[in-house]
Amino acid sequence: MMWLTILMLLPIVGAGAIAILPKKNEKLTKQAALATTLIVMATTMAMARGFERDNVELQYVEKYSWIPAFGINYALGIDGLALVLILMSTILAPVVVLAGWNESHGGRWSVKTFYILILVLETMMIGVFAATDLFLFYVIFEAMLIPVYFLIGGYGTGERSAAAVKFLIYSLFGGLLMLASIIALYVISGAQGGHSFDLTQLSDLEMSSTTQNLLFLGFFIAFAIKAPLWPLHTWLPDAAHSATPGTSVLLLGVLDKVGTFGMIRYCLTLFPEASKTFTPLILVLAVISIIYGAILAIGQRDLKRLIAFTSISHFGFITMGIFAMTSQGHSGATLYMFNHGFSTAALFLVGGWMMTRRGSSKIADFGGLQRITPVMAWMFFLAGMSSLALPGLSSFVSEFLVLVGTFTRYPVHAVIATFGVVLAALYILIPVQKALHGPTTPGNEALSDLNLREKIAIAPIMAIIISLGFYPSPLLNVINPAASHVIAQLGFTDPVPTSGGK
Amino acid sequence: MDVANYLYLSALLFTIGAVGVIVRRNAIVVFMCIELMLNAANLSFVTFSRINGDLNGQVIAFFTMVVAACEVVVGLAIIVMIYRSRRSASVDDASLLSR
Amino acid sequence: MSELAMQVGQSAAPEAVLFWILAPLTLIAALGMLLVKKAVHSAILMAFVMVALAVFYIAQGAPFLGIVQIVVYTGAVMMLFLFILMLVGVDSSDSLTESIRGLRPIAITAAVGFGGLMVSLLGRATLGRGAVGVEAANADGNVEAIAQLLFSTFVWPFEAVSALLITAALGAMVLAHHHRIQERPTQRQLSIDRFRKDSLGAAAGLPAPGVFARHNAVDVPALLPDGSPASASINASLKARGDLQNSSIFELGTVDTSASEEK
Amino acid sequence: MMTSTGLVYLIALPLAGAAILLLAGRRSDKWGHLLATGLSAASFFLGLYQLSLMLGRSSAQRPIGQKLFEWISVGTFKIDAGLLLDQLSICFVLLITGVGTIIHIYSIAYMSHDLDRRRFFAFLNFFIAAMLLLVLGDSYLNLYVGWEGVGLASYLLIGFWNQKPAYATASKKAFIMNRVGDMGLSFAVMIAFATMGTVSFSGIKAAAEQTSTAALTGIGIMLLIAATGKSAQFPLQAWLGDAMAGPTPVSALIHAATMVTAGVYLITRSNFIFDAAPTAQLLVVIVGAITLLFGALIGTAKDDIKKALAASTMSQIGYMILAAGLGPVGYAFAIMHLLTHGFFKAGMFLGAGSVMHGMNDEVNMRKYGALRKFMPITFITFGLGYLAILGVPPFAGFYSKDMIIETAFNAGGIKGIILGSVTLLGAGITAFYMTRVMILTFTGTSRWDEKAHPHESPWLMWLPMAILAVGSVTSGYLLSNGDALAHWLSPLFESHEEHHELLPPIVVSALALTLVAIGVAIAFLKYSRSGVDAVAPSDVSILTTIARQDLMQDRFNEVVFMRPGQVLTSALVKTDEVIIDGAVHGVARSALGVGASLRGLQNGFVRSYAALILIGALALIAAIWVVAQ
Amino acid sequence: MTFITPVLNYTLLSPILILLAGALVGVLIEAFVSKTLRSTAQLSITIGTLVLSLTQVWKIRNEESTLVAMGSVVIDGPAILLQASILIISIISIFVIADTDHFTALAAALPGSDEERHSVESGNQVTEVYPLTLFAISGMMLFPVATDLITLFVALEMLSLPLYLLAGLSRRRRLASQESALKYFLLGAFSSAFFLLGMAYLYGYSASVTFAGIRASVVGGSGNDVLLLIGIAFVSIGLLFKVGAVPFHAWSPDVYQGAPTPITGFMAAATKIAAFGAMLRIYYTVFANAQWSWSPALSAIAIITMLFGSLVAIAQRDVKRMLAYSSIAHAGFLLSGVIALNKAGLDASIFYLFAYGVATVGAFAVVTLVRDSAGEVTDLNRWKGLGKRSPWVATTFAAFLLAFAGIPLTSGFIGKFAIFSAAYESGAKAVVIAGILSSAIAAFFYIRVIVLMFFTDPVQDGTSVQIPSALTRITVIFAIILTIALGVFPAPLLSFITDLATFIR
Repeated sequence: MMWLTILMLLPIVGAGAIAILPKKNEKLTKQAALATTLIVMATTMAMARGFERDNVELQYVEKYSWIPAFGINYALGIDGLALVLILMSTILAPVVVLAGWNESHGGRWSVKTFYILILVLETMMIGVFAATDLFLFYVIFEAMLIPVYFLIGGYGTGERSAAAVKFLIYSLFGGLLMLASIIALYVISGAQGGHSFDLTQLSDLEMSSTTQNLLFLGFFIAFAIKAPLWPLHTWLPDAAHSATPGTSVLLLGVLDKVGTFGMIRYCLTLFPEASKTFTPLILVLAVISIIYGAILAIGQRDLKRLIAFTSISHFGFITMGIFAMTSQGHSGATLYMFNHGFSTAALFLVGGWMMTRRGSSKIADFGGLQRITPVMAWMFFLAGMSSLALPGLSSFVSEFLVLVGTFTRYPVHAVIATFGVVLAALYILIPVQKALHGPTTPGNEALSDLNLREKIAIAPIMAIIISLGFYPSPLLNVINPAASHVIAQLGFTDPVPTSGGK
Repeated sequence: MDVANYLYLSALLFTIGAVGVIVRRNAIVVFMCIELMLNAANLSFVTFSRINGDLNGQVIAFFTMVVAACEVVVGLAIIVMIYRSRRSASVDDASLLSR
Repeated sequence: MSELAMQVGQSAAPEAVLFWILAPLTLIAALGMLLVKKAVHSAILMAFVMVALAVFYIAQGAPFLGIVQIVVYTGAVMMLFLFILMLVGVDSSDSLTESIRGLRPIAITAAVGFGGLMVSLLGRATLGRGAVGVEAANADGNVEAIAQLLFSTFVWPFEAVSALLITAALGAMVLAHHHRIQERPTQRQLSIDRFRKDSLGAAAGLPAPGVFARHNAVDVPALLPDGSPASASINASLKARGDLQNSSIFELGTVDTSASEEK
Repeated sequence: MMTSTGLVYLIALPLAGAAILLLAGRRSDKWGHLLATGLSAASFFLGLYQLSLMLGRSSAQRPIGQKLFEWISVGTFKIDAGLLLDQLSICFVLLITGVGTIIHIYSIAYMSHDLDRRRFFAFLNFFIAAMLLLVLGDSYLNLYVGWEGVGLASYLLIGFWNQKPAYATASKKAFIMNRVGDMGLSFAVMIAFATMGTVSFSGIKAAAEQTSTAALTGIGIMLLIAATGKSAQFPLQAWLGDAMAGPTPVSALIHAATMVTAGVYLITRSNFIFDAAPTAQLLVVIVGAITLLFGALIGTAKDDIKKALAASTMSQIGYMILAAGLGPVGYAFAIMHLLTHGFFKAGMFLGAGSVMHGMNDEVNMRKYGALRKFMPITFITFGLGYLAILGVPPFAGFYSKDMIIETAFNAGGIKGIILGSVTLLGAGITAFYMTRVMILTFTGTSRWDEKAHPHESPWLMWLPMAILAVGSVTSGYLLSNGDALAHWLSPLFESHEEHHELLPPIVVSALALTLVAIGVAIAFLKYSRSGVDAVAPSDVSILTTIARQDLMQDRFNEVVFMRPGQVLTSALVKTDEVIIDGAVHGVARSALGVGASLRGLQNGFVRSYAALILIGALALIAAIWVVAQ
Repeated sequence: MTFITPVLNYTLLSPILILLAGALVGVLIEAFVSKTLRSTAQLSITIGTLVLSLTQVWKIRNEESTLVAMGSVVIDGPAILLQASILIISIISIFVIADTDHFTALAAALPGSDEERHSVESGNQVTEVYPLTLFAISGMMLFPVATDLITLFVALEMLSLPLYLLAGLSRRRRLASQESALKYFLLGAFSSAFFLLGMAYLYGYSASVTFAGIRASVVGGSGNDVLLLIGIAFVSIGLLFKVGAVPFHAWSPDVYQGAPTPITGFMAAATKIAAFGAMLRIYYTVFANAQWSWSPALSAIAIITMLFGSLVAIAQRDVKRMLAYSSIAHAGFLLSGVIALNKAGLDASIFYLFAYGVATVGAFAVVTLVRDSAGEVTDLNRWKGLGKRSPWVATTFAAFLLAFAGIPLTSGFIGKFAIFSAAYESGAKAVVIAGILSSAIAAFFYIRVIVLMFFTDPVQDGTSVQIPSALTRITVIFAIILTIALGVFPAPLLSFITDLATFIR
């Protein structure tokens, strides 16, 4: 059964249906969008049930010739890594739709357009993780930018068009670097037994180390822009600041994961040697990201920008975990991607509700919300706790795995990164104190608490955050084989306990 | 005499024509300079025809004349049109479109 | 190419004489084209260059081309140029001062560089074969040989050129042809119009253009006794085309009465 | 090890309470506090039941475990969600749930006027659950969950009245300083995993022998850092004073009896590491000794009754840490002091709460005075606690503290003498400041505001105080009678060689009592005789000023960490805008600039274009020619 | 001397002959058909001719011959593909040309005169546009299939002369239009003089006027190569001028802006195909063995062209000028296909030409729709908020821009990928890098326009979008569908091209 194709088609069908709905009936449009995303989510879960978790090969493989002239296939398939990310995306989609029920109103265009864009984006989100043909991946990787661009520019706030342009240009630039590398790979594959974009075939190519290094950089920079790694991060705060909360969730929660996903799936697999060569540099950048993102977050006065910078810090952790080349680091990074999706979603959505109600995103404009809107305040607090990786919440597991995994091979990096944990407490508690605690700031007296729809939207996220904190095994069991497979392919084994040199 | 001298002459005439296009402002004179360039090319054709010992070069030169005649018709029509609109045949005055 | 053993002309010393006399003149004429102020002088110099080239063609075994050059180029094309020059104003002259900053030095440098490079490159060229001469090819007569090529080998471009000619004709027509906007009035209608107008002033015929003014062009209106232009004196179609001179500059009041030779 | 299926309920009951109360919201306002108290009590009785089971087993069989599920398993990093109840943890379980339940009861009355009482009880329950997890976890990572959990609970409860900005700040400060300490625990776990491949207590205990001293020292130091954070030890002590912002029952439970003693638990629990890492152990002792004096000195200058008690707590935990740092000889005494301290300090805090309850939440002791008459029960229970902390025989403190002083003297050599002296001195200062508290609060003349109407607290409040007072009186004797606690715990620790005695016990006791007497006497002379101002005098010695400012600890943090941190932050924010983002914009701008200037080529003059073509032709020929050469 | 009866092979020539015949019929219509019927008659004749020619191309698609028209013309796979592309582009261009009043009512009338007003009022139209266009198309068809220098030159002029004329026929802003005609003409003639001189040197070098003869000399070598090198350089100038490569590009912004928009679109798309077609044939067959000499210089030109076009486009404020610079940049991209000099490069170039051509015609067709009372509005500032006023037009235009920018799922991306990978395969890495870099720069200004249309609030200045007539609508819809379809399912066309595109020599 063509699970993945069906999965990708469903949102498109939904978008088509919405397109023919009457423009006047906005409620129906929203309901249709919600229904579509729910169906997609259900289908994903149904698919996930059949996933053989100990099988490290790609599953649900589909392959059809697409552009034979270039050896391009429409090839899909997922391993544990991809499955987890697809699950995350499809769960987040209905949450975003439900949470941002009224986000589409302040936009330049109609409500219909908003949901069509969201659904098209969902298709691409699934596709980008499921693609096993490099060309197909690239196509979706780039095409994804367009709906996001319009979502930011069309429905955002403030300097939305400038932010959208910055986002697009940054991403396109990275994408074009990657294109250069892809072209080179294509040509090299042509010289070694026929043009191909098949991942497994490409990973067997012989390349000189210089070539490999250059091509690796092409890919890596693209991904480092996507998953903003210092110093390529400056688009993110602007984009997140201007986008609607729902868009931000999809942007930071899902799209940026394509960057870290790409690092694993493409950088490591295709260029094992170059990956090793650049690991020291990348780890330094990752550590800088962690600390830098955290410090910058502390220094922000705007809630959305703050959240964006926390994500930069978090992506530093993910990158570090990936390049630590240990199974703990790797699994941790993958789990981190999943968890970060939800904790950021929680922060953005609840933060978004706060901002919509208050009409401002400045932290200073809030104050004393815990008394006025206790539920909302609690949700924000919980989201914040998840962001600072409080043990017992899902992100702790992943963050700790990353740290432990890194420590066994790169203790210094891990130690410095751990300071980010303290900074995390600062960047969460400062806004918590300013926004939720203290006396009620004038203008906030009449804010309303979460309504039922919002509660329903946030509930699954919180449930996931808490339950995975205590019981991450279902995910880890899926992730572990894939992660160890990658590590093993690169020729790494986990460091054995050293007994401290005794 | 060295036949190549014709080639040198041709090249020099061509150069003079090219410079004329650049330095003269009257559109008609500019156009005449282009004609000069074409004629210079024709001289090369005829000379090469002699060097190569076939008449293809002469035929090309003949075609060039025909083509040049057509060009003259079109070109002069355009120049007259411009002149009527602007009361000026200076190519420098036709610089609305720039940057 | 000077090393080439193309000594075809050795036995034909007259050609050398011809060349060395005519070639410098040609170059001077060409240069003159650039330097003279008046366009019409340029045209004359151009005609000279063309004729000189025709002579070179004939000298190099291309009598047909030489004749065509004179007939078609010098005869027809140059006449066309001159005709247009007349239209534009035969006495119009260029100011030779350069108005685009920096262009002249650039042009001269480029020209010297270009010419120098071309000459030096040609000097290095060796063909690796001797100059054959067209005597063999012209054995049956130059015109016949060309005709052979033209109507056999090159028949396709020859036909294609016809498309070019049509294009040229069509183009010239598009740019120059004026449509009749109204129906041509009949003689009878004209007579009726003349007498049934508001006044009988026009009955005797319209005033001729420019008769009272110091200018006799048809595109300048006559001046009425009060010195104002008589618009009726201009042909309506000229007026419609906008080919009308501004008559006010010819008004009596503004005329510079000091007798000065008009150029 | 035996396994049990019941351990989880110890934690699950209070956790369920917290969850129910938080999720049910206002609907549970009416019965929430009762449910919470009930669940806490249930947990206590479950603990008692486990104790009874444990008593029925031979000492080797006593530890029992429960594996709940596989928590994290990646490669060799396998962590089960597992619980361990042994002789050490049962002490804590009973302390936590016992004192916890008592304080629940107390709070019913204490918080009865607070609109958010339900939330308060939810937090309390949550705290109990987290603290139980801390002491029951069978690996460092499980402990870590509880460790941060209690930190969170502490944060929530300190900031319970966070509408006051100062309180909110205090809670934040507590959390962040705790996090710094937690980082130490993270490092310890990481080093342990990297060197030994395991993080469970049993695993590390087994692997410790094969592990180098350096690694163990590293782990030990990191654990010490963790302990200093949670137990408010030097240098991470600064948060405890501010933590008094929380409601008084919280101070009693979390910041006196239980949570702050987690550091002692950690070090005791990690005995197998510290025993093999003398350097780390030495550091533990030093930290304990410094804090002991540090807290005591602060205590002498505080006018806020809760802060004075908090300083005292800090100091007393210093004793415990010091004892724990003395190795196998000291562990039992550390725990014993911990338990007795749990009773008397909690009792005193509740007493302080009772005073505040009667005095319109006034905390300044200079505005008290002569409360003895109005609050007799409070006075008596507080007084019993006072006697206990002073170490007057036969009250609880006498047994536990004297043991520590004695052991300190017996540590051997100069170390022993210094430590012994420090502990003795500490005891003296303790006597001084506690007497000061007593005098200022209960005796002398009244210095209240006119609005104050001091009255005794309701029975729901004094009853818990009474229970604790009983504990303050008896617990020392009970635990030390026949070295009961030491024997109980001894299977867990390496047996220690006979120590040589520097001073016979009786001499130590005598010395201690002498110093206590001196301390009491000075305080009596200074405060009872000469009377007290309602406003703190400002013409005091520089030492007093410094002591009032908590020995400059906040100033130090501000100058060394906060200000530079703020500067760094704003500098980086600027850097990000100007340099990093600026570079990006710069690239864009320069592209625009190049475009605009190249645009100038297109000047509209056809002759220029022709010139361009000619130049291009020249360049092209030249280029082709050059290439061809 | 015996006369050799010429054999023309009319079947293979028929696509061109049909066009010429159609053009002649068009001229006759001008003479004999009444004014009211003329435009209808011309349009139907023109479309009919083009379609007929296209079917003829389709019929002969599998035939190959070097000997057509006495060896003046070659018909092979690339020839078929290029001719078909030109015809398809032409057909959709004709719809826009035919649409409404893009052309002056009377070219001879002075701008602003009574006569002009009269002509406009009387509904006069310059229907000569159709035969002129047909002549231009036939020249374009001939240009890439010519195999001797004479035919090549004649074809060059055949395609150029009508375009010079057409450029000057705009209805509005006639002075600018006339000026563009003058510039185009003067510079075109100037460059064709270079072209002619280059031909002379090639003839001198090889003693042959046919491609085969010159190629034989290049392969075999005759004497030293000076004449060949000059010849290559000068012929390249003529070709590079036509495609608008830097530094021979200067005409294109001015002419693109001044010419009537439908003509600009037609010119930008079809001329590029014709010129690049000829270029491919010449470089791939005639000059192939002298690659060492021209490849570096051509690479340099390609790089400069890409970067220049992209950089200057950023600073433009007029839509048509911006598209002109964009087309310069695209010329640079296409040059990398020429430099590649391999089969993949040929396939890619042909695909790119077609895809780019379709999108270009579409884009210019959209430009014709944005108007105020005085005609087309090309000032970018007045395109603000177009997405609000007419979302479909703006979306379509955005899609074309994205195709130009090479965003995946548009034909532009496939084209870019194909052409760059071919260039990379041949070792022209610098060109590929520059191409990628300039794509990034180019993305900047395409996106800027999208921002203007969608994310900027409209200004109330009377700019509106004309409801597209059925004809323009056909063009735009066809172009957009093809642009997307070639981005998503390029396989059929690609394999068609791959199967067919091989030069015969």
